[in-house]
Amino acid sequence: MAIYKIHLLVCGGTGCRASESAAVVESLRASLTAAGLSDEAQVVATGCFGFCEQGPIVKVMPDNTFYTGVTPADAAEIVAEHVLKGRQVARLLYTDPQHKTPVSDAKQMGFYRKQLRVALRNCGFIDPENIDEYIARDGYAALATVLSDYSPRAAIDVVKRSGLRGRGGGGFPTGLKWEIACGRQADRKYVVCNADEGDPGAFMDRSILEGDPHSILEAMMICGYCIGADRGLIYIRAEYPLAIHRLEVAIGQARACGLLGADIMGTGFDFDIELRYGAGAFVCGEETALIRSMEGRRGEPTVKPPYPAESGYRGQPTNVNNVETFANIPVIFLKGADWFAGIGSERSKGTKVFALAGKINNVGLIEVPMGITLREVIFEIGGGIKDGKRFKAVQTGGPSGGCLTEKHLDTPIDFDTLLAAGSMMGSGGMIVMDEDDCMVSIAKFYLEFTVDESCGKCAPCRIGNKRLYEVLRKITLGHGTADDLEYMRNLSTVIKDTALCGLGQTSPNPVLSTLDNFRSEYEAHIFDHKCPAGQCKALKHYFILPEKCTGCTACARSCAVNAIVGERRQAHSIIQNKCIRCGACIEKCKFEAIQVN
Amino acid sequence: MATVKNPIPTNQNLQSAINNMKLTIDNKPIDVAGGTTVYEAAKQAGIIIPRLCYLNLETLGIENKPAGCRICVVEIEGRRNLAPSCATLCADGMIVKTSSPRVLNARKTVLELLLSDHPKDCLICPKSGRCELQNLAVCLGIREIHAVENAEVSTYRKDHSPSIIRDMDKCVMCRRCETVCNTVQTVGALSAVNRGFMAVVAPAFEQDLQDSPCTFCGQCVAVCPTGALTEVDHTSRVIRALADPTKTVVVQTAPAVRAALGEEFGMAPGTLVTGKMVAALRQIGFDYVFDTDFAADLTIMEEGAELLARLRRMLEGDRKVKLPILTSCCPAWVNFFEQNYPDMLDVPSTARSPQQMFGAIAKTFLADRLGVRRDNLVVVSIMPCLAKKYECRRNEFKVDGNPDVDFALSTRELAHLIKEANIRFNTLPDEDFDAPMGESTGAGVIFGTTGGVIEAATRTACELFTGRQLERVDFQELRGMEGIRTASVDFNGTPIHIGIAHQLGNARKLLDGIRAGMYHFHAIEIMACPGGCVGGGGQPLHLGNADVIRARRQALYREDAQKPLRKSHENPCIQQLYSEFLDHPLSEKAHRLLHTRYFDRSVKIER
Amino acid sequence: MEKIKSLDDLRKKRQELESQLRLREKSNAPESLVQIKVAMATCGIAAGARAVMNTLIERTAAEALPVIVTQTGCMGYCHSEPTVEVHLPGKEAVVFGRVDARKAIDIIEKYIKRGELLDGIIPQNYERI
Amino acid sequence: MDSVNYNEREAPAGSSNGAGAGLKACQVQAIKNICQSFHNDEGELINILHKTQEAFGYLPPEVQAVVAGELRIPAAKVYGIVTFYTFFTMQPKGKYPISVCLGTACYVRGSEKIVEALKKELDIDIGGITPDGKFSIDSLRCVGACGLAPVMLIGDRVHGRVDALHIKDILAQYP
Repeated sequence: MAIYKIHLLVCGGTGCRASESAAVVESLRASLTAAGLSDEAQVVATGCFGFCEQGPIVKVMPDNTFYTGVTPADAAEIVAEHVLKGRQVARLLYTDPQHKTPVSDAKQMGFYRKQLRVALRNCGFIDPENIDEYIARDGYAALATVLSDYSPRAAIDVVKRSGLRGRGGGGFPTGLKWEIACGRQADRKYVVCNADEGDPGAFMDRSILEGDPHSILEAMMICGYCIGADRGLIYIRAEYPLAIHRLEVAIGQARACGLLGADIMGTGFDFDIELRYGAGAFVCGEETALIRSMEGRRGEPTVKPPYPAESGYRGQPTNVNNVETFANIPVIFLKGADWFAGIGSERSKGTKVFALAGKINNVGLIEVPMGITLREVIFEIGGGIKDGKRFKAVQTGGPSGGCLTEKHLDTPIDFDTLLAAGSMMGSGGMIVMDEDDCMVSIAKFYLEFTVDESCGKCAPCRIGNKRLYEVLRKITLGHGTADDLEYMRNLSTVIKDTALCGLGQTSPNPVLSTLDNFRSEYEAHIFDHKCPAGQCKALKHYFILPEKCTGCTACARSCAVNAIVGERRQAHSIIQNKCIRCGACIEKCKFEAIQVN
Repeated sequence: MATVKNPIPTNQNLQSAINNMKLTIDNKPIDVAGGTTVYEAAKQAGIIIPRLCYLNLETLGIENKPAGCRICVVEIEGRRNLAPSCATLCADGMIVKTSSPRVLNARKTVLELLLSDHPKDCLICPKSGRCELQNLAVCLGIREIHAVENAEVSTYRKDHSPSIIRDMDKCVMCRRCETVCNTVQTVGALSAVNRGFMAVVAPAFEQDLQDSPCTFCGQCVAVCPTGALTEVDHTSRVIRALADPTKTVVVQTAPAVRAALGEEFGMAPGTLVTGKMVAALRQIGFDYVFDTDFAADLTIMEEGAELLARLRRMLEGDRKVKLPILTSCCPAWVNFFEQNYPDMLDVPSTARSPQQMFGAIAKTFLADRLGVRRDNLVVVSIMPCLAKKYECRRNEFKVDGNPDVDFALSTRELAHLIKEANIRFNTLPDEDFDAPMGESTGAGVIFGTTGGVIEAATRTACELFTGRQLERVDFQELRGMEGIRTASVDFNGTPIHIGIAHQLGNARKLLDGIRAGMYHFHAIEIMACPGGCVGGGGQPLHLGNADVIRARRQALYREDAQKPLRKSHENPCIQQLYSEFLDHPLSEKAHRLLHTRYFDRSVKIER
Repeated sequence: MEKIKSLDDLRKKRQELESQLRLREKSNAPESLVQIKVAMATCGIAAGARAVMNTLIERTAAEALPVIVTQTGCMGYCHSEPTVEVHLPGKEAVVFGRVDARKAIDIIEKYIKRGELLDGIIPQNYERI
Repeated sequence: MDSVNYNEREAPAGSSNGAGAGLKACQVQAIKNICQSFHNDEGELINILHKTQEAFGYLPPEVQAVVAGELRIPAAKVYGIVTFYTFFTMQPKGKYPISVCLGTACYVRGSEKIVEALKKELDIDIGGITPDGKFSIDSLRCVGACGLAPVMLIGDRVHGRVDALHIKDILAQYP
């Protein structure tokens, strides 16, 4: 077996694949072969490095060189310079946005310095389509340990002691959940992995499945052993073709190795896993809706109790955990419950993966210890706000969460503190907003999402969210009234109090948190008919400064609705009720005579 | 853990589900059996919690509780959110508040939301006055709905079928119709479709009900809380016919109607109002008031003859004879087998239903006697059924486009007609049906209950088969409310196996059971509705109350017992009809007028 | 694919495969390892740096030493190529000049394993070209 | 009882009841094969619809009716599912289906402007298809390429960092 001196890790996640990383892999391999170096250097397509902003990423090991924005055409130079001569290709190195200096060692990048990769430990490190690499990294060793050294109860105890809480949003203690499912008597039980990640702007689960699918299979098997199940189902979004492919490959390899199927490793433990596809319904992330969807029905949630642990898939006890929760399980057994419990804050143990996006320099996937502050995440890992703008808010928890502001920047983030601040952990979306974002529009955006995704089963969510959305729309059009704020607050409270499932019960959070934190913005829309961020088109007013206008008529000619009038060589003016605020005139005016407010 | 306030039940409190438990509802201590919902517990404590979607279809053993309307929410101490009382089980030590300010505010806000997406045309809504949503709005004192400009109201195409009107603008997504159509009737015409704000219950591809597998049993209409599903109302057209001096208008009343009509006038379920009903119809202006029971006796003559013929061929060793014979009086059942069992169209009796036999005789024999031209004779039927509206429009039952039965009114429509005519129903004197088509036997009366048709047929067939007078007329073994009932009757040493099913779900089970070789029968009676016609889709709403249906059935058996004649073949008017007009059962004329054919109506999808 | 029939099978398989990833594992925490850098500029390659590097890698891998071998560009000691820089944890980096395969083994055996210095060290203040 | 010859009848095959009218025999057979590959299991309905849509491009009523017939479930139920999940469509898609991501990350980076530009350029609405059948526009929620926001998919190809001003040039790449 050849010992490679250099490993070229190329990100093969969806983000980088979208920017043609597959072609980069091919091109690197071709260049190596051409240079006669194919025995010395190995090209590995890995899972996501997290740094999606500047993909495709190529990381050169062992010297940790981090190349960003690599194109297939760059491959030859990387091989000729770096592989052959040991010289870094400076123009491809990541440049620190604050200091404007190239960073030669990935470990020195602000993006990675504060991160702690537990759930993502293998993402961007191993080839997810090669079970050997997983096994080489202690893969399936946790399963082996559990099967040989632990009783199901003892293994559940390890999970309980680790303090792991469900990463899907609610934060229910995982060990307790397993214990309840374990305690049920039934002919058949099921382990379900919830991979129906649907938050707009969140891709934690997808990255784990793409980068480290075996860890999920292993964790599901451990769970199956603990609760007495021999069947596992992964419910995955059909919009994730690459993750589906990687899972299929992983399941195939695990079966071929005898790590899935009957009598696993001669221990008498049987377990097998099937995939079930989602079909585009956010509500199916809710576990009762997910189970109905897996049964081939409309994904409408049902009242709990009964909980899935009592009566789940096909009426049998079912344990549902999300992808990231499962991804933590093998490490907990390898490194111990105490090690895991030593990370994080008092009541939120371990790490959390966030999808950092929005108006931030380093968009990407990050994993940080619980209890880190928003400031560290946004300004150190995220590299601050894009284009030097001012930070305004960060939205966590997706459509179920809320917007946090400057005053929350130094709050340590964990399940409980986020809830106390009027948001929630959710599955880990984190969208950063700057001064140009209108918070009323943001609330409207989330409500529009909820209205689209409501299943329609219960009245408060079906009709209530629609009405909330309509009031928000009314405000952004400048027709809001003082009553509307009062109405929205009551309606939001009632929806939270009465909706059937988690989707409805949390859907007003974006409204309530923006009402709490940005009330003045709402008031500006309602009373002053102004959008402070300048986003709400209906509240923009275009006008011409007569002292600057030369009467060139360029603007009037560009106006599609003839809203600009004026004689040649005389100051023009805009007829407000005709203006459709398209902005065409501003682009044509050479004298900066047209202003907006 | 601070964030987890709704604990997953542990084994301990699951254990307590079996035992009795004590809880407090609105400060009242109450003991309930394990497994009781908060809604039922409150009811036991005398507190009726307002509700909308929840419906306990006791008779059918099915509860509709999607917990979707959120009207019945209550506050339970220690829980983060309000809980739907219909779907929340009691737990020991639970402290419940059903009308705290928090609950009231939530309930009113949710109701206001429901109303904001509901048409406000109550004045002309067919459900006005008996609409559950309207009642709630009254009870909870909704006075205004927060105005949002351009607030969207969900609108759908109105669907007029011959029996049922679907006006889904008025749907509140209680899902009762969906439950009844799928779980109870297994018809599968309706499903929740779309999602979110546009979610609604509809047939596949939002096609018309008429093109769907709908059987028009009307059970969906019977459970709809609002005006979303209503019967096609023909009262105005009947009044117009009555007002037309050129028309002679005759009416026939189905047996089940007399056992339920009184309920619409405040009488106890099961009050027989035959005489008052006849008086009222006459007062409204019908020229002749006849009884469908007469036609029921005629049906027995034809169907009984068919059964006997098939039995005799079987006993003679004919292996091709179609057995079991299936009754064909129930039009929803006919629709059901035409839709679902197109391979078995030659199995059911070819005898028309009593309604249609009546119509055919009225427009021939009677019209002739009265000297009225066919198109000037208007035949109205009063039926406990909505499928009858469809049945009377079938082409097989028309001559030159003129239907044998012009209008089929439901029991509810008749009650309305009586009220419209300002008749004080409760104090009317009893009157008798007109002759000759008003004369009937007890056998005709029990057509209105499950098991009744087959009992009537057995009385006649047994006597004709054995040639001996029956020792007992009451066949208790054929009476009961089980979904599927089986019995054997001794025909002079030959055991005749009989199967009885009511509700189409049970009919499906029975037929599939036969196919699987589980059952072997000579004759099967099937009625689409719970309890038979007494629980029909056109009856006063029973809302799943088994006692109401039981009382109506008992009333019919009571009337049967009181009748001087109890076997169809003893009806002198029937005997006269054969001797003067039809010759004998299964004659060529009888075939033409009293029998029918069935068609493959399995759903076809055309582009 | 070969079946893993027992817990032992898995353990064995892991041991076999571990070396495949050792390079990546090591580069995750280079501070705690002996870091060897081979100058692989044109002059180095011309002077036989590639053979030196191969020897270093094969030898350390075979003995599973906590060593990480990387290549680097020209260190400026063109007169002494091939040059190899060795950085023991907690010590100053040392550069050896005119390294050949035999000397590479000496470096491993003497300097890395036992901490003994050997000939050919290029002083830090030595003139670079 | 041997005279009850009714029992000797075979149950009709689910789709013999006329469902599938308007489809070619081979198309009906293709749907049946898909259903059979999932053992005609009602619980696999969503997987079956995925495969069927993959084969047909969309799920018109006659296709749904055949699936319903094969699985022996009401067509209304199949329709209820098709209309619940946004992934399923009853409308044919264009030769080059365009999907614009309207996830949060793309939204805050201006994906709405892209939708507007596309609508204007192609003169169709979201969910629509151009008269020549070349392009159709849809929106979707997050393909997970948030680093490239705003993102638009044309077929399988991801276009990242899309600028509304360049829509015309991008569309021109598709013959």
